[in-house]
Amino acid sequence: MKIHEYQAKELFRQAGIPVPDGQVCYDREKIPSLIANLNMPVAIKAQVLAGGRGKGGGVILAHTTKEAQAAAEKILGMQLVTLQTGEEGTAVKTILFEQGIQLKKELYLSMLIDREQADIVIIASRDGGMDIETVASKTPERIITVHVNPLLGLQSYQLRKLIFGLELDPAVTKSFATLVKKLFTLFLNSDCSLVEINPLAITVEDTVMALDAKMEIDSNSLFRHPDITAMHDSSEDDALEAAAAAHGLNYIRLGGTIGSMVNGAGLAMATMDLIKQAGVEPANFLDVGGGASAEMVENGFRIILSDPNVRGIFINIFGGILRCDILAQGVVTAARKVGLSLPVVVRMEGTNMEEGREILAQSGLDLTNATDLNHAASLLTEMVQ
Amino acid sequence: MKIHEYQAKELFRQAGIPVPDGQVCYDREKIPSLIANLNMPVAIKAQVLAGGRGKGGGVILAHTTKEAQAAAEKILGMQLVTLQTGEEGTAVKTILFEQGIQLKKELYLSMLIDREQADIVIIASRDGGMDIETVASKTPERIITVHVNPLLGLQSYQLRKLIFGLELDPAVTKSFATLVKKLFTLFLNSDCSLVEINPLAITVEDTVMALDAKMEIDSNSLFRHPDITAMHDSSEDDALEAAAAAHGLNYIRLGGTIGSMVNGAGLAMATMDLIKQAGVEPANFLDVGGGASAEMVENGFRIILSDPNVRGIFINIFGGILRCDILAQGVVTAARKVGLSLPVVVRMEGTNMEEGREILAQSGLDLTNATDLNHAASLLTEMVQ
Amino acid sequence: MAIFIDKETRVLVQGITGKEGQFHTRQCQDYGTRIVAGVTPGKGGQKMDGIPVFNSVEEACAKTGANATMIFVPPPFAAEAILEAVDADMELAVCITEGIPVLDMLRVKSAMAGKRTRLIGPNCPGIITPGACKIGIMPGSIHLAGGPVGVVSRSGTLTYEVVHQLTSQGLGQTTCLGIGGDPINGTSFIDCLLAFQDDPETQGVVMVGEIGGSAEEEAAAWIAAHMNKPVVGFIAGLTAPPGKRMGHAGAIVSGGRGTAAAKLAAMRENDIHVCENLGNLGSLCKDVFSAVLS
Amino acid sequence: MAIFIDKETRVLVQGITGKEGQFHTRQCQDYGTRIVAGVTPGKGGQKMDGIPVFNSVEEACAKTGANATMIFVPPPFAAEAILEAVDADMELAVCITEGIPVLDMLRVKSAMAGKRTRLIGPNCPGIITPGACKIGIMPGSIHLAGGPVGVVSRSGTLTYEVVHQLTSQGLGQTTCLGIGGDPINGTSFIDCLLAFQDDPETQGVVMVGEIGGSAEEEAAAWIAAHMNKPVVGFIAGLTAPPGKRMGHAGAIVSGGRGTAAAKLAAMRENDIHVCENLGNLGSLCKDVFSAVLS
Repeated sequence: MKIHEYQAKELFRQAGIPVPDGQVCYDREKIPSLIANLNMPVAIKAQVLAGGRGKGGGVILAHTTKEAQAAAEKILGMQLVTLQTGEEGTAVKTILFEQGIQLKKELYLSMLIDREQADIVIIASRDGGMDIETVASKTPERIITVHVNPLLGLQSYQLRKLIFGLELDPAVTKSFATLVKKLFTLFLNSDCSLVEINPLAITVEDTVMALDAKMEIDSNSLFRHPDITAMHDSSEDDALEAAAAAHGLNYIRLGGTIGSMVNGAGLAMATMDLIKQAGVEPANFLDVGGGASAEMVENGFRIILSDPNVRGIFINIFGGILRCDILAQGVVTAARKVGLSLPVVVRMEGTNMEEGREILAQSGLDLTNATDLNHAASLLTEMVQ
Repeated sequence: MKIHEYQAKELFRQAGIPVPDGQVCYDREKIPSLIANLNMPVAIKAQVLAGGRGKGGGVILAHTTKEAQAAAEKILGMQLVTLQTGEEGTAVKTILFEQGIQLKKELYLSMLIDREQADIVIIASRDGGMDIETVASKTPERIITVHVNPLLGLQSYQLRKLIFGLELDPAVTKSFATLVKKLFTLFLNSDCSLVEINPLAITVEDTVMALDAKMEIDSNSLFRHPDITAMHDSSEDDALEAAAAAHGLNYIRLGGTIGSMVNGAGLAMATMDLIKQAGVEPANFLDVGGGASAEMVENGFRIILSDPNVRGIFINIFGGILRCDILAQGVVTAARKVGLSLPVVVRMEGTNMEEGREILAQSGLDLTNATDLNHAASLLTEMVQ
Repeated sequence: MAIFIDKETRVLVQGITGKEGQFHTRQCQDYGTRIVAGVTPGKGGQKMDGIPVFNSVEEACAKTGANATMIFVPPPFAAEAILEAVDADMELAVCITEGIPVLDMLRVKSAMAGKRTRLIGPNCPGIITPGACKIGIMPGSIHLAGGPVGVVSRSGTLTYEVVHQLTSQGLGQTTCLGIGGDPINGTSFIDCLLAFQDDPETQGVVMVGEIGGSAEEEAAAWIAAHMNKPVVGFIAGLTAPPGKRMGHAGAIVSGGRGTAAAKLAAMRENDIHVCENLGNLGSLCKDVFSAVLS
Repeated sequence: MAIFIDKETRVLVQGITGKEGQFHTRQCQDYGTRIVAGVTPGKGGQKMDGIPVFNSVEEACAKTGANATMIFVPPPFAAEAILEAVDADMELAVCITEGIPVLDMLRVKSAMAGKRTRLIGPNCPGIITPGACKIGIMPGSIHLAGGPVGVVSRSGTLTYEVVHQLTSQGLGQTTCLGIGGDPINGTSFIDCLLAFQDDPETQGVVMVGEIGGSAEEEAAAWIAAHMNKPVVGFIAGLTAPPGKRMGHAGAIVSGGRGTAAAKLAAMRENDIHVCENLGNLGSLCKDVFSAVLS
């Protein structure tokens, strides 16, 4: 789960990590009174979860009150388009006014889970403010990585590797080391999957300060972080994905014309691939989970049908312990209940498959049985012709 | 390093571990005013580092103010003899008045380093107030042990093992689990080598409370615990051992007649054994360390000579990197400086051994060279005949 | 032979009295698995379908000789359940639980270094040696005992699909296991491939991967260097968009890494028989494995 | 042959610029040890007697190919120095430092599980393969190269005494090492015995123990079960009083456990040739080992 920069900075503040003074604003009316209390220069920053907001015009540095007013009015409420938002962009509902800082230098610092080494990796670079992927590919020798064992925690020799690697001025090392230690503690305590500070400023006073803050929290850990869970801003979520999540369904919209409903994430991905190989575009990923009850199937239908692009549906269920007759009955009931009018290809496998097929055939609905995956693929190809 | 019960209980209090209300008293004059503020019954407990004080009469439970006054006057200042003090006993300079507690049951709980498994072991028993060694040998099934990995820390299933094993009433489990967790944290944070609560009371309110508290701190860790270092009470230390320690020498008094001065702990122990095998009793263990400078030798002489039982001295130095001529010169100088009058057998090995022997022979002092250990042993046998 | 489990495996179920635990314990027992004990703290002394329930894994092992555990403990407590199994020196722990926090698994993984316990999962369907022992939630009936094919996968139902096609082609399985869909898991592809390589009954292996991480790439390199049995490979998620987590916590393409295309390329470069179309997997296996079988 | 170190061992010194580090680095170099690098944080780029000094072990290893380290870092930082060596995947770490807090060593020991680094010590004299490589503070000159005796001990100067007597008898040594006097250490007696058992050049072993713990008892049992080379055993501390720490942090008899008598009994029961009197150790070895040598 991503949180906004201003929220991450609030967590930074609580953890004792220096950030610039800032004020959040949701309301155009309040812009003048807020600005009246700020010293110039000030940065006005769109609070959106999508990355790349700087290039999209979502961050403006203002040197005068007038400039600040204009910038804030421009950004708050704008439809911000970045590389990650798609063409329609995302509405800016919150902005952050942040005190300008006099700095000597900008660094890059991040921490994330390394799944291959099963530890936490700290990445740092002298090239603050730049895209780290670019730095990594062009000047890999300027990237310093440190792998931290989660049980042992951060060790002094690891801090020294960062400090020597960044060629920090001795006057800054203590302030830097303190920040890294606090950030690492925050990473652990908040169950982060990513924390990124880019840029991390070295100020003219030889202290360090987080000018930006990006935080992603492991969704599996949210049960123990009610405070962070409450920070979730669903306004940038896809409406259908949010509705599916509310029903405990894993749904991702893909933009094609053939909806699919599958039990199990791996089989759901393979089903998307199969639809594509049949010459049509998958409309979605939808994993109804291991159980696939009649209620799940009904909710799945509703979600798929809410996507206006969908022209047909492929149900691919490997029943496993679930009996096919029960599943078929669920599909028929749900189809009637939602008033299904689109063609549906059903491929199911497992116990009582014959009885299940019989139920579908008898239903009078436009439900076609596929005998296997290849048969299903040819039915899908026909469906859209 | 051992600390007193009242000191351990102060650390318990700071760690949030329940202990009875208590008052420390060093001064007989203040006994009446202290007692005036206490509710009866009250326990009066001698604060000595030696174990076994209960059987030695160092703990009295008083039910009236009068009894308390009498008990306090009896204990404060007494020469307490226990199994661990030797016949002369130890002077009680501090007593603890402690509020009596209404209890349902007494448990035993301790934590210590397990050197074989390289972890921390928690030991618990339903038989509170009894000697744990006795319980372990007579009813081993009543001892519960849990091994805790120092990196992972205490896990819930380990707490459950203690709780189920002690057959605790469900009303007490939460209070007990909290105490164990806090005690474990204290163990780690204070670098304990042992923490023992015997008895651990279950009160009539179904809470737990540490009625006694024994703590030993790893001496190697004291550099990071100035507060605990300051708790050290040297009054029960052997005067010679304390003087040696002040000079960085490892000295332990053994009571025999032949003093020894050796470099290295293992060789020093083997030298004690050798003296015993030569038919005489070792007066001490003395390790002057790897360096064995003239100053160390001089201090060693002074310590050994302060023991009135000593009739002769055996210097056994395996020079290693130290040159024997340098060592011999140091011995001669030190012997003259301290006015040595006892016979000394010197066995030294290493570089420039011949020159060293020559220096000793020329010195005019009663210094006999031993050519090897067997020769040294026969010289020691002769020395006391 | 098979790998990791056989007829002699004595299975304990952690969380046996929960809804899922009860259901799947019965399914496994019906399949023939020797379920010898259950653990639910506080329910020690009770029985579940005649299976004795204990308060702790240590006690259950001591009294029943269990050497493997199947874990159905909810996410907040699952990591500790694994640690309890490790502490009790179990040979095998199969953790079905989905949704364990990543940091919990990092700690578990680190704590398991140097211990003898093998962890399969978490977030996995489990492991089955057809006809001998099933520790997991897969439907037993789709399997065909006796080998010669080993199956290893990051997925659940996709594995069933693969097994079903193998069985339909008359290709039996030695052992089938899902290593789990989480970013941090216990047993890796390579661990399984190594075991299959050493198992005389296994003549070929199907390896089913998906987007996210680089486990498939590492496995492919290992296969080229060490494996002399044919491997058929399949990767799910060619059409998955970047930056989106596809159901499994570990199934995500991020920063251009973990794509299906890269995994397929690694497989092809390392002489793995890549299955392009899931519908044909069974017949491809028939072709590939019949060469070594004849 | 010998064990753990040989002529090819490339040694790094952690804490090379300290007083002790400098002195013993020179001694080792004089003996013929290949000292290839030093580490002192903040002194990277300097040289000590022509030996390049680095800021980190990782860098030193990368640039010099060091595969063993000798640690002379003060107690408050020594545990971390070991962890740094482990993290850099060194083959061998020899920690001379005395006075490391026990909890630090517990953490180090736990963190080393499953890693390839072998730790010798802490609080030890080090290890020497006479004539080939010396990593430690023992006087090189007392040793006699070429075997056939291996020496393992918990002590420092007591080991020198033993080696001196062996050399006086014309008995050379394959490798001699002190495993350290602390309660928690890296390499155990059994680890060394196993290595000596597997070393064709070693024909017999001298094992020197002392009071405290039960490492000697465990080693004695292991010897009876696994060792087919003669072992001469010696235990220091028969006259040590209970409850007193005899110099070494680990040398203490407590609760009736760890006595010299118990250790000697365990040795006798397990066919170890016990040396009763240190003065006769050399001649006893001559008798015992000449049987296998002839």
